[in-house]
Amino acid sequence: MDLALDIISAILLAAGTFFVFAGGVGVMRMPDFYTRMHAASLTDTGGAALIIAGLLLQGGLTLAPVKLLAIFLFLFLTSPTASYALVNAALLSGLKPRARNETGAPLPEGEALQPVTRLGKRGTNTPQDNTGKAAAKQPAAKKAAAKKPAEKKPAANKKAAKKS
Amino acid sequence: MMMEWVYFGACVGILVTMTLAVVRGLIGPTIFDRVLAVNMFGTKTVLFLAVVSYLSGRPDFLDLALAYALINFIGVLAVLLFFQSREVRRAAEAEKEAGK
Amino acid sequence: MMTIVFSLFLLTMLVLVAVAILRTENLFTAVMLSGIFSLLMAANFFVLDAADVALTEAVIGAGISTVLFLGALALTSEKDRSPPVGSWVPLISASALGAVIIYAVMQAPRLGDPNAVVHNHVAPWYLEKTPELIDVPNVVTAVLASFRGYDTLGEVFVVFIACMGVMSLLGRVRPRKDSIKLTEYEERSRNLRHHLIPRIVGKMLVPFIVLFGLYVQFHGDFGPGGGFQAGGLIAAGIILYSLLEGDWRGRELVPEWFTSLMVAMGALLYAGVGVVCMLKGGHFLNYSVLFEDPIKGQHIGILLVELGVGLTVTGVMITVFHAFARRGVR
Amino acid sequence: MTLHDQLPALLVVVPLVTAPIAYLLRAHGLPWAAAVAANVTAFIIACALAATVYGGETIIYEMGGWPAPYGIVLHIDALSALMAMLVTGASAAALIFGAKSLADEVGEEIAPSFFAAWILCTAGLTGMVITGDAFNIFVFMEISSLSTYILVSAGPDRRALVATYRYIVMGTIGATLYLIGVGFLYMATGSLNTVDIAARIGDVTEVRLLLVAAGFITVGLALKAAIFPLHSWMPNAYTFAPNVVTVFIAAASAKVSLYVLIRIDYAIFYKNIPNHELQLALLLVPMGILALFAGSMLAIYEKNLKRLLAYSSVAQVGYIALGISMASVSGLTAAIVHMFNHGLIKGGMFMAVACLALRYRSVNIANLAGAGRAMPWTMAAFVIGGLGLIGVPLTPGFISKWYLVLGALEKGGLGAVLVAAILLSSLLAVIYVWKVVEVAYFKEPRANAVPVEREAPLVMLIPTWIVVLAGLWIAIDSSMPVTMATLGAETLLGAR
Amino acid sequence: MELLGLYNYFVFAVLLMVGLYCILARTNIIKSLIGLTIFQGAVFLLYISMDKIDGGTGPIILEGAPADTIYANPLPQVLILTAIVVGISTTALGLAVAVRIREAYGTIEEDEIQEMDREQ
Repeated sequence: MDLALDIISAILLAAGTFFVFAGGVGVMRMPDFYTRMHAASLTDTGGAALIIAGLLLQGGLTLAPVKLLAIFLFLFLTSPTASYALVNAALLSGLKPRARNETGAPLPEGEALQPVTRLGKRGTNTPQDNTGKAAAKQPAAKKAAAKKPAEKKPAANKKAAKKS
Repeated sequence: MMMEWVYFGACVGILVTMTLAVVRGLIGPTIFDRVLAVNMFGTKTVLFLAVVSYLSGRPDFLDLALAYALINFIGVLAVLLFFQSREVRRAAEAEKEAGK
Repeated sequence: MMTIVFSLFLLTMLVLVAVAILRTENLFTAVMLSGIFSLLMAANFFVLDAADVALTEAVIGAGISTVLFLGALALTSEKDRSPPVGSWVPLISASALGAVIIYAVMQAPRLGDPNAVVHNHVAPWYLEKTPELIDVPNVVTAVLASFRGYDTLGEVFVVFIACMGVMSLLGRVRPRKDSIKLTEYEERSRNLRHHLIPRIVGKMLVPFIVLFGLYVQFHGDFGPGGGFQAGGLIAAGIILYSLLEGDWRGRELVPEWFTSLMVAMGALLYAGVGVVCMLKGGHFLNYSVLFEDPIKGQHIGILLVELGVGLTVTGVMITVFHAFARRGVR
Repeated sequence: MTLHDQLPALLVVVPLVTAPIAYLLRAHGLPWAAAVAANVTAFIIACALAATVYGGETIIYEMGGWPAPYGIVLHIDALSALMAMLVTGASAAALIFGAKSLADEVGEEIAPSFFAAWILCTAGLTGMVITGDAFNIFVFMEISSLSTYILVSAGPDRRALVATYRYIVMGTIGATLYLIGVGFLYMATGSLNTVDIAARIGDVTEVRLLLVAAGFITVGLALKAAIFPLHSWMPNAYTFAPNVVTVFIAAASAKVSLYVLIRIDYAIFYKNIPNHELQLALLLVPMGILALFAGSMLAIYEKNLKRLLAYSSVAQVGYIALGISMASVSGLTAAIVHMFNHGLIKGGMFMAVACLALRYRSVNIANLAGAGRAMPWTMAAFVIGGLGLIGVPLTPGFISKWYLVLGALEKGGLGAVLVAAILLSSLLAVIYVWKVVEVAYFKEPRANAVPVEREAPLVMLIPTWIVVLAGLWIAIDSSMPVTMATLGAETLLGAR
Repeated sequence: MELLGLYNYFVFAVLLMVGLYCILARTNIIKSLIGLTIFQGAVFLLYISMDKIDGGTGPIILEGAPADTIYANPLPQVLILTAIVVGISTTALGLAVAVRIREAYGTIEEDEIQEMDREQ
């Protein structure tokens, strides 16, 4: 029984580590901030869940599984929220997703000045797709993100006008 | 004994990922990439600590991992607020320019 | 063996990050990297069996310190305009320092050497006598609060002074932003209320963070934790609330007079326990005289003293954060 | 335990407990009153302790009731009692003196934290003086330095902020270097108690660790004490701090770091590192001589009176460093007595400066023309202090220089050079003191200057003259500091 | 292997150098303060490296732990616990001063401040 548990938890841990590592590679290799965020945020949650599940099976002292569950809950809640907050901040500050149009030429407003990588060359992504990926987990994120820059500038301008 | 090696392997895997995150933090290129790196690094540290506390046979040290998870979140929100206030400052500066 | 592998990874990253901090010209980047630096440091402490220190470094170094740096950055500037090449003095003094240290540490005992002098004098006494004299499982807490309680008392006063200093520096000119009606955009820039998801998730977490802080406070005798860590965590909870709802709402939740009172009362509680010990005929901070049974006296003494530490640290961290946040948009 | 047994702890505990209370007092004048009460009490306790140890015994007080290498002990002998008297006395005198001036300079809003910081500064300095634990010194050093930062930053000029910032950076580097030194000591001996370290250090084979530990501790403390090339933070901090704060920190703060330097170097390293005298001399003699000349020259060319006195402090610290480097009873006695006397002299002079600043609203020497006639008592106090800096007989400065010359003469050939340096720098002191006297007594005030007719208020004059007279009394009957310093020097060098 | 056992101390030396250089060479106040935290962090590393014993574990004595368990040295941990708090206190104070300097001078570059003071 113990051995079986051990094997299951070993598999879970290995899978989790793989996910985590894949996320790390993604963060290194992806062409721009939004795609990197996509790699990081998905594997952050998934890998963490697997690793913690692996540890849970090992039991340990009485309080340990409770704490593990708490950690899992925390990560599960905070990690996507943090990703959302970050993407939102990036969009607010005017960082445009790097993207290509239908013909494969880069869009003029692409800001991430990375050497073109294989992923980037596929060239089918439209800007909308790109943001959509990052914010896919939270529909509201997309809405908020799309709305913010539009309403921010007028507000700032209005203020400027009033003061001067 | 087998489990220890599994833990050890997991630790090394997480450590390598942490290194990747650090490298991303170092090369940027945008500041958001750096924040992303910090956030990711924090999450990986949580996992690392959790696994190490099992590896060393002291699961009572899981408190630490919990605390890290919390702190990490607060850090990201602080960054978000910082970006907002920066926008305001920029607007104010633009206004000053316009005033001249 | 494993420790060495982990240390190799962590320490090498530490050096990389430190050099990157030195080289970057963007202060925001430097602050982010110093957050990573603290996390790395903390992970390294954990690998070296110093769980209490790792917790403190994570909460205070990586958490509160980063928040304070960001608060200060928002009030100053983001660009480091240092001239790229300065005088030779820093380079020479830094290299001399490094050379001297490397010269010395060649004679240091290797990491984890059980025959090192530090492990064979004083320290074994603590490990051996703590169960007998104080009877708390966490030896670090025993040494911190009782054997070297006088140091910790000094420490509480150090944070107390820092709080007073920040208040006297940043509280002097009261920005009248609170009374004037803020423009919509200005007001928005000081909270995260319009970010629905972080706001809801964050507010949900606040009570749990405070609860966890209390757990760390009162569980410090048995596991890693104690007043410093708990103070940092509870303050982090309040700071989270202030970030989400705006700092003025944070100040409504814990008003300034209240935090000031906490700070002063925590310090007084610690010193007061010592004075009571004196009145009962013992030495200053000798908790054994508090009760008939010296061990019970030690327990109560440590509990009260840690409470004092927790109160002061919580109050100080909240006050300092609010002092920066209140300085507001200029 | 009787009250008398508890005195060592009370010396620190009374100020510590008063500080939070003072911080909570919001009413006008109350924080100041609390600070005065705490400091006067501490001064009385210090005097009582000094009376107890005057015969040469040592008081050991175990904090928390834990015995020496495991717990922290307070360690009080003649030397530490003398220093405790200096610190608490200077603090109490400056506070009483500053009743009016502080109300003027320090805003109502920050008064509670200002006075609480002042109390804690005293507590930190006395804590450093009486503790017998190397790490505990660090903790109390931080208490005293952090509170000094607050005191300095309360200065009216915006330059006070920059001075505070430099002070923070340099002070923290100094404290951290000290901490590294203690770390190496701990690594080599496994203990933190100074007596225990001294007992165990003989068995240590890793000489490099000890050497480097000694180096770090010395440099760290030299930075805190502003010995010459490491003094850069000090002149501006003295100049832009509120006048009364300058009185206090000039009289007490740097001296305590020097005291710790003496204590650790002699109690721990001197007996156990071969040729430590030579190393100390190699480090401190050049630093001391450079300090004498550089400090005096900078003072001669300085136009701001407060900064002039600050540079003069750099020079005077040079004398103390020379005394320390001699590693003989007369040299150490000279160093200790000079710490005490210089505290008195500089305290008195800065008090006079504060009086001048109150009336003239400026500390530029050029603006003080005619002060000799307008404020005769203040200027007389200043001149007596100036004579003390020069080392004229019948002033306290003479006593310490006398011992210093005696110590130097014991050294033979090198000693003659030292004597020449001491005499030459005294001549330089004549120049910079004369510069002030000339303007104050012999120059007509500028036509467009606002004429100052009134002498400083009595609340300020009386404490100033008490300090000046105490200095003169010490000059005539120097038995108290000299006995205690000799006792201290003999204990430190004793068990060689 | 011998040198590997001293790796912690070498890193300590390097961090001290980086920290000191950052403090002294950079004229930006906040950058210097970050350097100060690195400088202090290095010292924490020195102390904590001393507390490790091979095969040891954190110094929390649990009931039921085998009698021959080796515990790490608690003393350096206590010292550093206090030192960390000193560090954050200094940093907070330094940052507050930096904010005030920025308000008074409009810059946080030391060389520019020096120039302004000279003009005065």
